[in-house]
Amino acid sequence: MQLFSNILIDGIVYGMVLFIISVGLSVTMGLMRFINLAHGAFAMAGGYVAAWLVREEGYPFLAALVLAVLAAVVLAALLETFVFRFLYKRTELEQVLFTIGFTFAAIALANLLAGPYIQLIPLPEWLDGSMSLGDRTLPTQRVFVILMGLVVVLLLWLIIAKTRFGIWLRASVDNAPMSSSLGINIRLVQCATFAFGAGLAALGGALGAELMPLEPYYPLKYLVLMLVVVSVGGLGSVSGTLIAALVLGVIDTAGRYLASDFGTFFFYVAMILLLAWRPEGILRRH
Amino acid sequence: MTVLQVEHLNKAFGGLTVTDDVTFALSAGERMAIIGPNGAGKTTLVNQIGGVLRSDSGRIHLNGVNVTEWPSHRRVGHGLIRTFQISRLAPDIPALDQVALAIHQRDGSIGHMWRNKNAYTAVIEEAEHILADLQLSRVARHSPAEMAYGDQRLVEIALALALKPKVLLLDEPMAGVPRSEAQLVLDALDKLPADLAVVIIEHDMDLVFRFAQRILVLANGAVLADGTPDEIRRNEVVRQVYLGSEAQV
Amino acid sequence: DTVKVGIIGPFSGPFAHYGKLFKDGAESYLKQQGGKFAGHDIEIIYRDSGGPNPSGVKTAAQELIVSDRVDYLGGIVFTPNAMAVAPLVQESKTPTVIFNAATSSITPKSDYLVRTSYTLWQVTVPIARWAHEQGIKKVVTAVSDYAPGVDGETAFKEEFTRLGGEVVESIRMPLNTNDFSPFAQRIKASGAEAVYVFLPGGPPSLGFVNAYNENGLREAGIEFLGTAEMDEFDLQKFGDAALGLKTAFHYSAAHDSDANREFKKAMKAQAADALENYASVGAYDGMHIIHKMVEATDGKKDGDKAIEAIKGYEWESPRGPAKIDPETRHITQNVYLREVERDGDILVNTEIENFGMQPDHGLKK
Amino acid sequence: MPIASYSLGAGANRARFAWLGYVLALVVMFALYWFLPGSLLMLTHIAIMAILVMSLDLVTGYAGLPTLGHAAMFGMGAYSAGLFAKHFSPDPLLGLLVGAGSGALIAFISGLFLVRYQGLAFLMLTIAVTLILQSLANSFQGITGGDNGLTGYDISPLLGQFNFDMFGVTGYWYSMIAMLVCYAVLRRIMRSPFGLCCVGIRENRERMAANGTRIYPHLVRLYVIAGFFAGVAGALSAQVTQVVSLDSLGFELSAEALVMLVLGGLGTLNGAIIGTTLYSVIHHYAATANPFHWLFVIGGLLMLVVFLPKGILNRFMNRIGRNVLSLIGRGT
Amino acid sequence: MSMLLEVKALEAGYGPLTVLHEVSFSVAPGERVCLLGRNGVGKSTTLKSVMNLTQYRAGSVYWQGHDITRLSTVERARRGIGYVPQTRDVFPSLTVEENLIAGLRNRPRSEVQKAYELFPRLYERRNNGGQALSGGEQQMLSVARTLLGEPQLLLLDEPLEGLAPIICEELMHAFDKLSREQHVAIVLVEQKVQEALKFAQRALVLDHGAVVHESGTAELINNPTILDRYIAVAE
Ligand SMILES: Nc1ncnc2c1ncn2[C@@H]1O[C@H](COP(=O)(O)OP(=O)(O)OP(=O)(O)O)[C@@H](O)[C@H]1O
Ligand SMILES: Nc1ncnc2c1ncn2[C@@H]1O[C@H](COP(=O)(O)OP(=O)(O)OP(=O)(O)O)[C@@H](O)[C@H]1O
Ligand SMILES: CC(C)C[C@H](N)C(=O)O
Ligand SMILES: [Mg+2]
Ligand SMILES: [Mg+2]
Repeated sequence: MQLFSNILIDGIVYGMVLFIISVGLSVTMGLMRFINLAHGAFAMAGGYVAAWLVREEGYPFLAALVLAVLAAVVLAALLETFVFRFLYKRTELEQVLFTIGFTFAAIALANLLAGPYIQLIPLPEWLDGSMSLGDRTLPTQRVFVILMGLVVVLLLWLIIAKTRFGIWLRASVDNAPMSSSLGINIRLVQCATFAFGAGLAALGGALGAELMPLEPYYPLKYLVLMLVVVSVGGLGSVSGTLIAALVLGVIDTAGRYLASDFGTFFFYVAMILLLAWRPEGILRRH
Repeated sequence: MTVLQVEHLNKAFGGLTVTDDVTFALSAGERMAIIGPNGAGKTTLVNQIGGVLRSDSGRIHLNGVNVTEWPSHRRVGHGLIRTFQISRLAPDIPALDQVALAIHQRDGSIGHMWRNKNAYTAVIEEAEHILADLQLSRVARHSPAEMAYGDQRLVEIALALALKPKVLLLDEPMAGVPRSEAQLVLDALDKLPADLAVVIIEHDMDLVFRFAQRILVLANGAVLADGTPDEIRRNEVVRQVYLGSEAQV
Repeated sequence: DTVKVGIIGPFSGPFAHYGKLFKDGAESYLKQQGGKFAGHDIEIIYRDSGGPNPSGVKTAAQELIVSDRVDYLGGIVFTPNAMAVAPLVQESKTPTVIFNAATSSITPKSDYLVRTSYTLWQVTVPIARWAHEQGIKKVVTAVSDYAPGVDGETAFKEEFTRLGGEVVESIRMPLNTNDFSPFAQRIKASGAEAVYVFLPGGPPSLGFVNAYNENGLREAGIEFLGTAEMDEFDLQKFGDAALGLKTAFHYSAAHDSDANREFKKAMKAQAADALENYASVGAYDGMHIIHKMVEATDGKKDGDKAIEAIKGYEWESPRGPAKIDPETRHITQNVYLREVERDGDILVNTEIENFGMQPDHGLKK
Repeated sequence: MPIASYSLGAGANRARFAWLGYVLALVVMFALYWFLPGSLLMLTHIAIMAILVMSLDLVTGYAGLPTLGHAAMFGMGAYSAGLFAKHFSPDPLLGLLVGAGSGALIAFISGLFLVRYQGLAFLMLTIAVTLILQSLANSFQGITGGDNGLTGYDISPLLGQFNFDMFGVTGYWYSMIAMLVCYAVLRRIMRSPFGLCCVGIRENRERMAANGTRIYPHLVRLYVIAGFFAGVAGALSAQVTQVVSLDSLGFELSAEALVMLVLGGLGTLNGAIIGTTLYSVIHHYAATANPFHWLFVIGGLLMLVVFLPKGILNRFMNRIGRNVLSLIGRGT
Repeated sequence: MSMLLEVKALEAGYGPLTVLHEVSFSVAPGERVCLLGRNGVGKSTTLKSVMNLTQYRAGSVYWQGHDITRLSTVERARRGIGYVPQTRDVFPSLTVEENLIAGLRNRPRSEVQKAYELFPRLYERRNNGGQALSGGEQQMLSVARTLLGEPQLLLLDEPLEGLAPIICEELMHAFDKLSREQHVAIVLVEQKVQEALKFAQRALVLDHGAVVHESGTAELINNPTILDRYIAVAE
């Protein structure tokens, strides 16, 4: 019983971290149908900025978090306007090629600017401790991540399903020329969405840094993990991404409790089964 | 001789009944049209007969064989060919190659791995012939992405013909084809073997009345009327739900 | 006449920090010697290996030997990479100094391989003995699931059970684990008094130590028995979480000796952010070995003579006294028990016990 | 990028001069051999990668199934060839066949499952397959050597004559000839009706299904062929370097192959070879010139290639294609 | 009278291909013009060019006397040009209602009722996904969606295609009303030549990407040579 509750607790906590670093990718890849393998680079940028602000400039944690997200949003908006938007019409594989190249450059840049070291984000006191859950403890930081995850879910759901912006966004993705012909400013919609996705990436990079430490190779190291979550969740499906992250988090954790010798075997078998069952995403019937 | 027999076919999407107990039979060589209001379930019926959609209940016989459970490729193999209301061509493969592919499929050489495809001169000649008949020679080496929509519609028909059907289901083949060219399609259909049964879905009543020996009218998924063009033209209900004042044509 | 030394290491990719450590270690030694060994100019040619990538590394080594005509090879972080160059080294008689790769089975692969790092057996056997001496009866091993980890696990189990202790559980943790809480919980539940760990540096070590603290293993009094985890490259990142953790290792930047102080001085002169740890000291000593070989051959390319010259060679390394074992060509050296302590602003590995000169127990079996 | 030009009729004439192209290719190989004796291993590596990338091209370029798990077949080929040499026979040609066979076998087994899927699902499943194989190879250390790699096997002289020497001369000719043969065979296969069928499936599955073509068996067949050639590449690599390690089953290798393929252009075998060469050569010289920051160069290259005006790259590629490879026959 | 739209010597096409050669025409406010011609002569291309969905080589486009040659598609739509493409281009991942909302731009959602009034069928299917509509339903949706943008000029590319005759009548009726009551100008491309000629006041005939004939519709009906040569009306 103790084991079971441990698996569940650790699994959900881990799953929430997975969610928060992946959901931005689901937005760009799913809603914009842009294969953005540079997602990790934006996450890294956000994390680095947060680390730098807290550590070197002495900003309070929350302020640094907000500023890091804003920095990523601005950076992404600029890059989208001058670079990325020209890729929307390209084939998926060209997008892959470009964003991988971009990621390489980002890695090299991080290495050049900050060295090959891990960047830590010192936690404020109110996040540093542990919370007691009966006979085991849980780091406060992860409780915070869970809360932030829930906020993100709610926010995204409102925007995508309920607002007109959501409709414009999906329309632009379905058929950009037609959307323009109806007077939808697809440039604005695309730029805003891309920047928003990058902002989410930055948030994930900064919040997830406890489990996925920031270092130059970050953008490639966790790419497959993010892709797994996003694909099992279904592209563009926020609730799907959440459920996929939680399910995979619990399964991975169970594997570590029960059969760690098999390494990532169970994680990938689980992913295969889930994808084979619902290739379009965990919430989508075919 | 009956080539296609459809019995008590049903289909619903969620709560919406789209095919409602449809029964009809088609004889060899018959030329039939299916008409009916938009959303009556014509395309759905074609999808069911072609095997793209599973029916909720009912039976389909092809040349006396029960094919209800067959996957669509098997039905195609037995001569049941359909076209699509909205073009489904490979956008970047030249028309000639697409027709050649259909012929390769028909004669079983599609899986050949060792001979150069250009060495199949008979196939290529046949493909060129089919395209020429539809006056498509000028775009034979173009890919659909760079063709006018009307030409794409004709290529679609060329593909169906290349498969040498026994039963041919054409879902609005003339949509997007100008009148002048529509005649080409009709001519091409005229040249088909006499024992080929053709079903055409079409909203252009001129073409329907020019082509069909028999008309099936669908409304709300059910058969509203089934008869000769003259009978249909005179049918008051059909006139009300579908034809409108055009019935004077 | 210049003597050319080819250094193969990961200068890009996820392990790029090793490359920098190699470079700083090697060049600081060279600078210290005024750029010359025994009067011969030395030219270092670097080649990027990326991660474990034997075929790429073999290509790189072949080009260094055939087209760059290097006299010596050095570097190499990963065991499979070392395995891949062994036949080439053998055939071309190129003396090659392994700065890092730590599997026992490497040096027997060619007569021209020398190693200035350590092996997992070498540092694990002493700590197993020490645990036994402390009266610890039950230990759980938790190692990263790859070759050095498995080596460490085997070494610990063999020695500890030989002495009559019990290894109650052996956990192998996948290399790409991000969340170590489950392992910490399992260790806690196993009822062991201590945990022997092996983790590669960087994220895994940080993650494991965090989990060790957050899940209350420290409070439960479960002793941490490590090897390379507290390496200076990551040490400051741990913060107070690392205080009191014990590791058995061959080098601590806090080692109190003149040789080490000189090493540190050379490193500071080399680069402001140069860092002394096992990899940079491996490179530094590796260059010292090459220096010896250049001296013995007077700058000529003579692999056999060079290797003969360093068999049994003894010197004072920054880590303490060191000797090249004439049979295995592996370094025999002191292994120390260290504990993490705070020294002013920074954390250091204070040597609290010297286990004395240790051979590679993996090969001496 | 405009894919496969299937202009009919034009090929017939050119086919007659195909042998000329192969002769030219041999001449180029001799020239490289004479003028770049220090780079033989790199060239060998390029030849092996080119085979892998051509094989990848079948799946991703021709059939339009993007995969990041192609290393599964490469690694299988490599491990089988290595184990075969270690435990059964050191003969290289036999080993090559064994490697190819096991590449095909694993492709068949996994392909039966994989090719039911498309797009992102397919991509992710291929990653999963290769990572599972990798984690199995890691678990069975006793057989595979785990991450110390599989070593300690010898390869007997090729045809009983040519020893695999340190300078890589035998390895060079062995791999180059293998690449040429693979190219010729693949080119032939992909210009057949079957090849056209695969392209049809890529372009519009519904269309092919409406023709009555069954997608699944064709894709399985294609996947097995690709597996066979990826296995050849793996076996060559195992024999030439005489070590097999876990990275031969890795995601990075798959990704690198994909990058090379996209660089050269999908759906043409020439593109696969050109992309491999371009990437490898630039990578090599960038990494040699600056082992610390070459990633900038590669990253920049990848970005630049996408943004180069289509015309320039195509013209450049076509020129290379025509001059060097195209006499063999244009873009299959 | 000032013109609503003026196209002057426009050359346009796709990629390297030039389809339109010096096409010039103009449309007055509230005017009804039809564009006729055989398959592939460039009718659709002409409409797309007015929307700036093709590449221009030369020439210019004026809207209410202002040069809009360089204005983007969005800007043109916002100034009052509405376009119903031949391929309908319903957004497949949006529901019927969302498709309509997309056409509203910033006006209140309640205005979608206008579309439902025009096509009650759409109301019945309002929660259907765009991809799950019958061909005719898609056509209705496409037309209704564009009308919700309240354009001053409506470009219709074969709007009757695939519609039941009775719906065709209703739709032509609606267009008629729109142009009479709201003074919306309409450019109609239609294969059903009779319908088109009945509806429009003026006809343009295209061949090989150039305007080869322009006249009042009544005049064209009486010109069998032109009809025969460029439009090939079978009857
Ligand atoms: N997958 C689906 N899910 C839900 N409803 C569907 C689906 N496919 C079709 N429908 C609905 O079923 C009805 C019948 O559609 P169908 O395409 O068969 O009509 P049709 O007679 O071909 O009409 P048209 O003449 O306009 O092409 C339509 O109202 C359509 O919206
Ligand atoms: N996207 C495109 N890319 C390249 N060429 C195109 C494209 N669309 C159309 N064309 C070419 O432009 C010419 C004109 O096409 P357009 O669609 O304007 O004809 P149309 O008069 O509308 O014909 P239809 O009556 O068949 O709709 C055709 O020759 C066609 O091949
Ligand atoms: C502990 C590490 C320095 C060991 C090294 N990664 C090897 O493969 O040997
Ligand atoms: Mg229909
Ligand atoms: Mg048109």
